Amino acid sequence: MKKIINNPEYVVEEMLEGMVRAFPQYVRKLEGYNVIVRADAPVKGKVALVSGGGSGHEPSHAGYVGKGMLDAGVAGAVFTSPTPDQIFEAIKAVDGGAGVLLVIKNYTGDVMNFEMAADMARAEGIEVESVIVNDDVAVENSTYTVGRRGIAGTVFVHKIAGAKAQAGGTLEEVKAVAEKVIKNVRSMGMALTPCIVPAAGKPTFTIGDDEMEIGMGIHGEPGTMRTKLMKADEVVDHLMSKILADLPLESGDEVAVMINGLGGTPLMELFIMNKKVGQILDGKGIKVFRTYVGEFMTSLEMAGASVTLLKLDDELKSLLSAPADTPAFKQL
Amino acid sequence: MKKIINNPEYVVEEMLEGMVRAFPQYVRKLEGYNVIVRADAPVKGKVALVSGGGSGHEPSHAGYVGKGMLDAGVAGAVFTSPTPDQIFEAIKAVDGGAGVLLVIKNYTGDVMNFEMAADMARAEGIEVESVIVNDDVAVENSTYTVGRRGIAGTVFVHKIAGAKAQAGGTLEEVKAVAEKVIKNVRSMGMALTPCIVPAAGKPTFTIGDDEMEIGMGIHGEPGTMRTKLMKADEVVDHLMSKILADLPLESGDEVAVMINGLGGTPLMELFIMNKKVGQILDGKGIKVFRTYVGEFMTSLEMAGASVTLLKLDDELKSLLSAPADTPAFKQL
Amino acid sequence: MAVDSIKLIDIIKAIADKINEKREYLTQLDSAIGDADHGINMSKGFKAVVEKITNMGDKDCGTILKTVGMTLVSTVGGASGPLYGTAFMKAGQAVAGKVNLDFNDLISVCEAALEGIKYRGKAEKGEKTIVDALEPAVEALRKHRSEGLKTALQEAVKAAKKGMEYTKNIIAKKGRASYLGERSLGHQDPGATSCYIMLETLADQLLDKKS
Amino acid sequence: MAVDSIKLIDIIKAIADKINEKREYLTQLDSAIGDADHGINMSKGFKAVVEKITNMGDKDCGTILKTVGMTLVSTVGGASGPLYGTAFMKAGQAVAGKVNLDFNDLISVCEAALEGIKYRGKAEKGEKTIVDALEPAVEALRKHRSEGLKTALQEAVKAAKKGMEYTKNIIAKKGRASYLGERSLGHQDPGATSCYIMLETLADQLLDKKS
Ligand SMILES: Nc1ncnc2c1ncn2[C@@H]1O[C@H](COP(=O)(O)OP(=O)(O)O)[C@@H](O)[C@H]1O
Ligand SMILES: Nc1ncnc2c1ncn2[C@@H]1O[C@H](COP(=O)(O)OP(=O)(O)O)[C@@H](O)[C@H]1O
Ligand SMILES: [Mg+2]
Ligand SMILES: [Mg+2]
Ligand SMILES: [Mg+2]
Ligand SMILES: [Mg+2]
Repeated sequence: MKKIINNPEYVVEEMLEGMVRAFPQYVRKLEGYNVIVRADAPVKGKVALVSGGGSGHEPSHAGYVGKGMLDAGVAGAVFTSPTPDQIFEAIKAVDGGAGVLLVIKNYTGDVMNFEMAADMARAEGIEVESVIVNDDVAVENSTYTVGRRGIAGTVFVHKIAGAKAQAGGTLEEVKAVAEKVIKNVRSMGMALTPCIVPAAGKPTFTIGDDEMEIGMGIHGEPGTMRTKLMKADEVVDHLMSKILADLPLESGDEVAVMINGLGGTPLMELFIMNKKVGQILDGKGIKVFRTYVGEFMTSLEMAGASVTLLKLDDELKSLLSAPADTPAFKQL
Repeated sequence: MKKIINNPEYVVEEMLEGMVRAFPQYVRKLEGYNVIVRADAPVKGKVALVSGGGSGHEPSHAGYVGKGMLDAGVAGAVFTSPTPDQIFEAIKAVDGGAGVLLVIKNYTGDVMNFEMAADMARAEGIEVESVIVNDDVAVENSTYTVGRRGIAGTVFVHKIAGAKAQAGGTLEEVKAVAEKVIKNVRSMGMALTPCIVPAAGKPTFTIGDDEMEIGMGIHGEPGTMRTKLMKADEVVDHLMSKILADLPLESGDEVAVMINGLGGTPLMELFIMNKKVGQILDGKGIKVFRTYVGEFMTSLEMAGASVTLLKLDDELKSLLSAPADTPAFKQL
Repeated sequence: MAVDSIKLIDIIKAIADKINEKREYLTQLDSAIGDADHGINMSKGFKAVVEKITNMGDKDCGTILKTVGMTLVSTVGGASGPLYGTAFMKAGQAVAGKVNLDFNDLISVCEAALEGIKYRGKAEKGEKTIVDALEPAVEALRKHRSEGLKTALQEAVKAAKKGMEYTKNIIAKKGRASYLGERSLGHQDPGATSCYIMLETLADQLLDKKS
Repeated sequence: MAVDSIKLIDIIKAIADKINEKREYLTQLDSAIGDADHGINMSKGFKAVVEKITNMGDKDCGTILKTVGMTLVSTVGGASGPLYGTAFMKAGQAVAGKVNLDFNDLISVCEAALEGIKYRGKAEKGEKTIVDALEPAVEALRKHRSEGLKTALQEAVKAAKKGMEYTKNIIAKKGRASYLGERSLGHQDPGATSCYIMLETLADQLLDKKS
């Protein structure tokens, strides 16, 4: 295992210390908890946003704590949902009296832990609502299962609901716009290599030198299909066809695009993917309102990427364009 | 070779198209040249900054084109300096009448190609100055050789000289502050894995599963020493001792810190490195004014990182803190 | 039968030992259809539980069970933390204040645990989860209640085992394994397995030592 | 001797062929002490050169050489592009307007090329660069000028070869190899090698065909 770490047991703690040292103007850590909150938390009268999940997805989620996005990011062990007590502390620390919205990625563990924390907070009289992000079209949707996973599209929920909260929206309004984003966002990913959970010390799966995995999650779970290496254009064609089959878009519609690197893929390749995404959208008369290219929701050092499309209306456009100032997401 | 690309011959062109598609509000491409300029170039009356070099270091340099940083980024073939005609076109496109500063990384090829372009521009009556960045302390400095390489510290030159130009500084003033940054900035890097130049199709060097390379450049050149894998803290100790031996810092001094990922290293590990950097500086009474953690000057998908320290005075602090708005570097 | 607080603590310690013994096995089951951490998660949780309850011999059984639940919830994370955590917390509520548990209390404890898991996880039988082991066990306890502790417990363990084995033949509809769809067929569910292990240990503790 | 534009183009094409033939060899030399691209760079550049000059038979020799230089500069990049590019541009200036080159012109061309390389690269002899092959060659041309074309050229090629081989014994002080310090010892410089190859081809073209 080739990693720049000290002790695999303490990677999360050391990472959070390094993060707080890097960005004291943005964030602080709750003593005794793996919770990062806005340096100025709680913000009086503002709806607070709390998100989180297993670690290993950096800059998600603590990197998005700051003005116009999250109020707290809760960091579980690598690829493991944080426990309710951690989430509960986060809720208490950021509640500014206007209520708290939990942004949860749709994994059984995450959902249960966040819901328990919500119950604990409600028992103390804090108003708490939650939304569940499930943008990954690689997983068949069905009312009989737990449904799709939440992946990179979550960052659009943070951005847009965060902007609404920053603008003074009520808890109900912030939740409503978060749900609008969830309804309109779709993602799908692929990977060239696995990643290594530090505590495990070995790759999450094995894959041939000439193979790739399509429909990857962000926890090293196997994808939905394994194929021979494809060219960038073919990969994007495949991901986009799955996304477009699920997200009804017509000529004249506007979207936001996110090309998200999973950790080990250089920016060069993400831009090459974006070229093809743009060409496909051009061909369908769909307008690109804004594009984000970079690492937003990673899977440790996994080589691979996901494509996310968010269908926009005027409200989403204006909230997406609002300023944000966090360690990992800045917009002027 | 596992890469999300189409044709290794056209990676630079496709990347630039993907970039311009992503950020039309920031940048445009000069037709027929691998040159990215500010969307609003030339900015009348402002000193223009031009940088560039081989591709494969993304987001350097085109990612820093925008308000408060560069006016143009010139992209050579992967790891190969761009040719003078490309640089010359960049100079012509961004000259707003107040002169142009070239920010060159200290490689023989880069220096010669940029100087030839400067000569061509001067012959057309454009005022051109240049500075040469040489922050890599891994390479012994000597007046008898070409001296040190330029690596991640270059981004501080872009930021600070860019802020000076944005604030209306004259060519002489912008050049002077760029040289002040160069005098006060030091970096050193290490790598866990090599990278693969797309056109070559094979790794730039081979390295054992239990080895790391210290003093790496950013072109897959071998480093100054190869060792067994070390813990993050030991690695940082080593890099910092080399940097601090060369950059005279005293208790009470202030620095900016950059922890730069080389492409394949996850943010988690960069934060773990920053923890140790902060501890070392604390121990010496050196104050951290600002920290940047992320991928700023990469080497394709190489796993590894560099540490950069910039000694600050009041002028550098205020210029470093100035807003910037570019695809890859935003500051509010 | 009468289980006092000291005995209850011993039983929980025995469960912790067994879970730790089966750490690799449970993780291996999870690697086939999940994320290869169920054994790690459970043994981490029960290690913390043992530390917490060792000196609680002076507390009532309800408090001890509640402490087990809260400790699991706050140390395990993932899916099994809230599920087993809720199960133990509900179990504790069911026998709140009691310093001795009789056979009927035992049945209440198991019923409450099942209720907790179903409340938290919203799973029904047949979805390849903990419920597939626990619900048949509770049903057996109820059905054989009149035949006494020994028979009832033995039938419960048998039923849990059958349920656990049946999970090989069904597609996961809940939890991480559900992302695999058909590919989850043929693999035994790790959560149903850990549940069976706990019930088996409980029966061993109560029957061997004939308390 | 008299080299007209057609002949000059033939010579340059012969150089291009030779460089392309030695592509792997030059790259391999560069991989030991540089970044493994010298052969790739040079053959890419000369391929473009051949395309540019093939139909320039009606232009004067100065213009042709200048075109070679400008083409190298604008296609090669890296260090060798500006170096060889400047060399050919300076060479073109030295014989501007001439439609025929005599022996003295040839010497001027080589002198100008050396001057161009030294101006651009600021290297002196002994720093493990192109200069180590080219400067001895120019010195030999001057020294043996009175002995006529054949002798002078043969001596120049010999001197270039000696200089190229000498680069194995010295530490690089210029270019990418200088980062290696002592580790550059024992390796022959790729630039000095490509320079020797060009001079040797020039001599072959002029002497074999006795023009
Ligand atoms: N909704 C649910 N109801 C009951 N049990 C569940 C549910 N979801 C998951 N499980 C159980 O949890 C087990 C996995 O636990 P574990 O591996 O510790 O958590 P995670 O899936 O978060 O990694 C599964 O084998 C399954 O038995
Ligand atoms: N300053 C210099 N003067 C003369 N020749 C030089 C100088 N710097 C480098 N060279 C030559 O350039 C050669 C390397 O060329 P090449 O590999 O094409 O460029 P790069 O080093 O940019 O990859 C070296 O072998 C050396 O002979
Ligand atoms: Mg898990
Ligand atoms: Mg090169
Ligand atoms: Mg699991
Ligand atoms: Mg080279």
